[in-house]
Amino acid sequence: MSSRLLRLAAPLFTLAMALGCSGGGSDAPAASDTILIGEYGSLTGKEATFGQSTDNGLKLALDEINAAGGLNGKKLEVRVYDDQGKTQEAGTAVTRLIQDDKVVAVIGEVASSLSIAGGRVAQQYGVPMISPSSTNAAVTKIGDMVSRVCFIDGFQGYVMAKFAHDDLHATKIAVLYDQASAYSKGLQDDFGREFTSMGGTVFPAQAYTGGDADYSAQLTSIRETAPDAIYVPGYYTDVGNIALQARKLGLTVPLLGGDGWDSEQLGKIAGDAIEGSYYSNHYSFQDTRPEVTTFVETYKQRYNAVPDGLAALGYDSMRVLFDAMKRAPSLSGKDLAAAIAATNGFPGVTGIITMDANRDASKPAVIVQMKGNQPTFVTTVYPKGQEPAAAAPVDPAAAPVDGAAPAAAPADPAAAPATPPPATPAAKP
Amino acid sequence: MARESGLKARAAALAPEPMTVLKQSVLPLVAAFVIPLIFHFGIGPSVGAYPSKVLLDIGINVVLAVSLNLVNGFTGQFSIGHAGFMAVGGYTAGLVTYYGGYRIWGDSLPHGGFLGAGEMLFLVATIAAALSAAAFGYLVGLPSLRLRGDYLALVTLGFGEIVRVMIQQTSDIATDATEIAATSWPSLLWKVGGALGFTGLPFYTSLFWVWLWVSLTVLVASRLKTSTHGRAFLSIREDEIAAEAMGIPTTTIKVRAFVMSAAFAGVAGSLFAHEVGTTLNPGELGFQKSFEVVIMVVLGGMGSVSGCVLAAIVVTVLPELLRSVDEYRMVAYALTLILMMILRPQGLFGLREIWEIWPFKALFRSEAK
Amino acid sequence: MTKLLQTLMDGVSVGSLYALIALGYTMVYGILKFINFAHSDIFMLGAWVSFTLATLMGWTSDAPWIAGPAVICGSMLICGTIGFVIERLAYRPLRAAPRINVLITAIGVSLFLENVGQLEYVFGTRPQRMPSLLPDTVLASVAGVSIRLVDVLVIGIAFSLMGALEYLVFSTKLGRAMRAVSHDLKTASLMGIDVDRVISITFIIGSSLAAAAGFLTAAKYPSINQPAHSNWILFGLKAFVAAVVGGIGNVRGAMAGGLMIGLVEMFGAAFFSPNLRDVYVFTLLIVVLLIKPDGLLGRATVEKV
Amino acid sequence: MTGILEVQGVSIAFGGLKAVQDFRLSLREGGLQGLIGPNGAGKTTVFNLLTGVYRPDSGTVSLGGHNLIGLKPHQIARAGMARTFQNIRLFADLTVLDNIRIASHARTWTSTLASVLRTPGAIAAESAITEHAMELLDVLGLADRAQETARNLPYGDQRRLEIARALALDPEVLLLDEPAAGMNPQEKIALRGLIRTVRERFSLSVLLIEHDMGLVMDLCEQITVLDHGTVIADGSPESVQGNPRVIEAYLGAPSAEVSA
Amino acid sequence: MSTMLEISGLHVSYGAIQALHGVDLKVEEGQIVTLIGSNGAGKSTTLRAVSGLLKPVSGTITFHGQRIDGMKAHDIVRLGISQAPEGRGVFANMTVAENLDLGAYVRDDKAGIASDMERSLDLFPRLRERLQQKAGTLSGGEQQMLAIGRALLARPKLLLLDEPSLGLAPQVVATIFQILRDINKSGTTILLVEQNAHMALEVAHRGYVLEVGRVVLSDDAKVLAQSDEVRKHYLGVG
Repeated sequence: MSSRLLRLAAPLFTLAMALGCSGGGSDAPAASDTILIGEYGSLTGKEATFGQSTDNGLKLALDEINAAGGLNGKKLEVRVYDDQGKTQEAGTAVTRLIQDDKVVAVIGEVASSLSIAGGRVAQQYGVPMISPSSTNAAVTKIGDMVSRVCFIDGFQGYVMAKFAHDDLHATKIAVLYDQASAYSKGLQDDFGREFTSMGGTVFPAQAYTGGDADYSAQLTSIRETAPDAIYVPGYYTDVGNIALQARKLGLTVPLLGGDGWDSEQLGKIAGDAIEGSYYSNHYSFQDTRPEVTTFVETYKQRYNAVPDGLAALGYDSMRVLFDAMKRAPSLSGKDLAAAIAATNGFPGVTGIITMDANRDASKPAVIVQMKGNQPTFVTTVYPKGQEPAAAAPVDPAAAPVDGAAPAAAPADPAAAPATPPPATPAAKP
Repeated sequence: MARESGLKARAAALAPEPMTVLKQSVLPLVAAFVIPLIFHFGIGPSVGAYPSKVLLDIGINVVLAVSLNLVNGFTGQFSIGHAGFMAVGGYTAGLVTYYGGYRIWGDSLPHGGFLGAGEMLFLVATIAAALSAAAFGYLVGLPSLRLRGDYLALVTLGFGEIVRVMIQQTSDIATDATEIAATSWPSLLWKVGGALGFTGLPFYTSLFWVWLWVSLTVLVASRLKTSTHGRAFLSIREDEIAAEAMGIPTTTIKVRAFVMSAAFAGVAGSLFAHEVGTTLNPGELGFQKSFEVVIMVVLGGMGSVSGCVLAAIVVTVLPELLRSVDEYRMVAYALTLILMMILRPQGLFGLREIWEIWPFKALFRSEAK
Repeated sequence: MTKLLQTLMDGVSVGSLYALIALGYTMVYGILKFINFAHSDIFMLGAWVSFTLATLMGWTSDAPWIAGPAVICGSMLICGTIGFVIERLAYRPLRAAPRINVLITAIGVSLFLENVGQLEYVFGTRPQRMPSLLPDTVLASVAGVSIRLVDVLVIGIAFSLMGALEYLVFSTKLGRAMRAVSHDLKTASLMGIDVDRVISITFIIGSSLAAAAGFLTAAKYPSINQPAHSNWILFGLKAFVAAVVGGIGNVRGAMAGGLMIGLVEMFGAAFFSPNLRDVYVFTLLIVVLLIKPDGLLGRATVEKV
Repeated sequence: MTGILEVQGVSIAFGGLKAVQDFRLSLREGGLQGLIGPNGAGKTTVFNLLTGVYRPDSGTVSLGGHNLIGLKPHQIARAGMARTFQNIRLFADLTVLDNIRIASHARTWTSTLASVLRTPGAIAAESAITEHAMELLDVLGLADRAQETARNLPYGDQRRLEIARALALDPEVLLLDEPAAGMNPQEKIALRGLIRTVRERFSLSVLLIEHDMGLVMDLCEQITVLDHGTVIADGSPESVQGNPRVIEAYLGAPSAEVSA
Repeated sequence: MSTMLEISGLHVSYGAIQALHGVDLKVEEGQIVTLIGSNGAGKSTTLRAVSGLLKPVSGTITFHGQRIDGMKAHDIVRLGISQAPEGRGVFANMTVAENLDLGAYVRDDKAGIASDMERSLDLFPRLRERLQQKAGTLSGGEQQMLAIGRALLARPKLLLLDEPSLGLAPQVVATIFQILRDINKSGTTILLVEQNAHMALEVAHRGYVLEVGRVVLSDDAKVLAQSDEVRKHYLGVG
């Protein structure tokens, strides 16, 4: 018996050695003329669409960086592993990237639980990780190696609460969130807290599970409360059906959402049903800042699609990383992480990125409104206490909108691009 | 009323030699502790972190597969809710190490080194995980007294889904030491993170602990299989009616199989929860995870302990090896599965063990009786 | 009152979709005695094939009236063929193998369909909008509940298909053959029934019903999830629960079970908590099985000693 | 006189069909009794009633004076009644040895924990079980097949293995359901000797269902004849053989209607 | 008179267990041939092999000179061999009428089916009264009648019957055997498996005695009926 166990253990040992060796071989070329960066994401599985958008944006940035000569003549290379949306796979992928491929930094994930799984590995091995789009506060609390180029749920909840209160003059808001998504739950909590503190009423939240097709029970309950607006902090994959069913049930008030709405598909899917609804986002593709226009242009050329927020964040995370690599005294984990944390005023597509003490990107958010199936820029909301002296004027056509008549604003896509003012603050402190 | 069978008297005359006891009983137990030490201090450091991580994943999957084999392979019942027990165990253990850690040390970081105070807490947590999962195993095992085959499967699947949805309903974890100290245990039970998962659990899962539990699970399963109790399990799988007629209390044994299987799934849950690079979250412990374990058992051969071990290794390593083909790897995996079922329906080993099969028989000859 | 009526209507319309899918499960189980996990994926394919057909034909907006019938028929035809091929290639070689093997094969087929469907040049990973091929006008308004044509059509088509199946199974020669095969394969073959052919036909019918359910689901909920979304499987599993609750192998039981699951889910969500939908369904399953292990309309089977 | 197995007024109906009606039987301690009757007469149903697979609608069954009604099959087995099955029910994927050792489980006393820990007691118990099993295999002439998978045994060996397995329960009463079915004449002769030996050696009482009349008439001291679920004759082989009702039940009445 | 069915050297196994060890038998057109023997002798196995439910390991089965071993069961029915299986095998959840219809599954001639249906119902008037009843609710004898009636609806050239007397009361058995004789007279060849040797040999033209998968005796039925060996075999007398 005992020797059986031992004999079974022997092949395992061999296997482990084999894995070790196969990994060991692959980093040899990277050491010489290229710098290897790791990426992990959900390229398959139910959240594949998010992982793929991020990957597209990241690859675009990578090619631009390499076309411009790379880092001191060394080309950058990204090695990407799929995690299927599973934390165990994410942990393994990051371990492999760091320990086997010897990447200098890791970029990933969208879903917060996956960023936490990977982030804790990165922290353990002292390799910096940038999450492009995980907005849950817990992500960067892992430690000094982990940062992100997006704002956090708390801020986004505040942004939409403020917009609903100040601009929409809403007083009673219903909430419908995805209970299977930490992101959605987080936004729901933060929005509720902020909006209540502003004196508004938030009805008890209704929940769904991501992927559900039928929302009629929740929407029927919501209809009974006659809210001024409905906050739906979920992913666009679900929001389409929610909007369509809400309208069928006679709920005409605007829907409000977060960056999870941002996709070209939302307008295609929800059409008229989403017309006039608002969501907060990292950027607007109609922004006239040069960073944005070039990005949108090249992205369209390459992928034949309008980049969504995740693509923009993927793009920005790569560029923030590269920026830090240029500034860092060395590419050691410690130096690079410090350089990333010191990012200040970086002109990203998704706004001017400055890392705060928690290594969360502190930057304004935009509010966009769905008009003619396109997200149309409405206003910029700054973090508390960072409002520029002269806040950008609010587009008179889009706001204020009364909850009772949401679709009153004419939806003329041709007129839309001209209206948005630059999101860039005139002067940066 | 039955007459004296004479087995007892016979046994009295057959008291084993001390050497036999040493060889059959003590040495394997010693090996069960030595092997994890070898993994921890020998193999782990020499192969590096990534293979070590894969070895951790393999170990956890081995515990899952071998334990499910107790129900699906040995007893011939059909459970596809193993992830549910894993979740129950993982969350129980997490509660102990996380909030326990806060109560004891004021934080949730790992404390003490190898076999230090923290790891002892982890041991307690893992045992608690086994017990709570076993309790659920008993609850789910009860319907098996009335249900057969696919109905039982569906009930276990339903159980797993119910567990998953209930965990989603829980609220955020508490992260503040003073708040935690002030909160009663019953209300802490509900603060396990909901959909985000139970984040921030200390990383106690090491090669030592994983392979210790692998050794123990394999030891228990293989000793069971070669003992009168395990044969009672097998008899139910073979022919329930004949088993009853031979005096096997089939209902009791089925429940026992469920309880034992769930307990080890709970252990696997605890190991999973405290592993570097995982987050214990409900989304991941749904029916897909259960299917994955069932696949390991069927691939390895229903009832074959070593087959399950091998299948768990293959199923864990294969996707890693296929990483280069990314989006096609699951397609390839699915095709492999279908072809395997058609071409080798009994799994790798059927009911037999690796050392009972021809090319390996010679290798293990010294063990043959 | 409004809420009650609204919930009732939602329950019936979701329930009729469950019932359509449950029929495929129950027919296959009745004959081959295994849970065809891949059936959920045929349901998924039904929706995606419908979407693809409509897009290929350019029926994205202002589709002619023929578009709806054409797409549903096309989708049923294609998915029926896929069902046929799956049975032929993956299940038939395992006719004599233990059922667990067939079950694992079914899981394999399910994984295969999902992951192939997810490939960029097949269906991709983004959700898509199903063009509205069924007219969506408000027919009437009863106590604040608007009755929409699309819902009426969904329920109507589902029930007509179930009616057609009921007729087929109980009033035609083929149906008699199907019932004979589900009673006993060998005796059926002694009647001169080509058992393999009947099984093929069963798969074709079951798969086309699932395809119809896929189309109707997409018509009712136009944002269709990407192929590998676990919700497809979950929806299918709940349909299987419906089949079991109704009494597996029983066509009428599947319909009754489907409606029951739909109503329980919707009433639970509307009047108790929407968070626990799946819990209601699986709790109902456990309760029904413990009280009546063969389902509500099922027959007890006694093992011969 | 009361026998080791006493059955009185046992009846059972399946969905209105009266399968067994008012069945009675008294098996003397150490006796060898036959239960015969044409196919479908309800003989196997009687075995299922005695072993607790079915619960009778009415009647009493007692073994050594203890009531068996309401006990589960495994309890009845432990109480001392072992059986074989008409359509062989071996643990087909297990070895011959394991088939027998499983039946000894009912007589073992070690706990699961002791088994897993492999305590000296558990090791001794396992040795005892194995030794006992090997002895039985020896008696049944299967010792050299101990490590073979039961499924791969020839038919006659499978039948004998079933008997060996039943003996491993250390029963007081052994119920044999058509042990000679499918055996060739030589095997049948051997079986005849075997049943006698086994009865002596393990001091058993045997109740035997068998179609081979030669075997039954030769072996049994007492025969009960069942037709359509009721006892139509009961007595010594000679009296049963001469009973016209039995001949009719068996060979069918050479009636006038048919020859017409 | 020509040979309708010829079996030679038939070996059949269930897994490791060999059930038939080289069975040879012939059925002449127009006859009733009976196959008798004790339980487990291989009678039913022989019928199942003829019907195509079992695939022989070796040996041949020819029907009107055509090899049918290895053919699919449903194709064999189309050739004109139908079987009333052991245990009747009625479809319990279907009505008597539906069961009978299934018997005619291979046929398309509506008129022919209707007249054969009448014929079956004339043979078994009890079935006529119960046409709309579920077959599972019939008594054993009625189920046997249904099984035979159903097999007849295929208008077989060769009818295979597996223990039609099983578990039936003597009067019912007598009725059924009388009907078998009628069926045979109207031109259907019958291969009858029976345990009720007396009865079987009384109606049959020829008989085969099977023992442990082998034919041990075969002769004219009348000769066998008088044979001491058969008597000994069945009652253990003499």
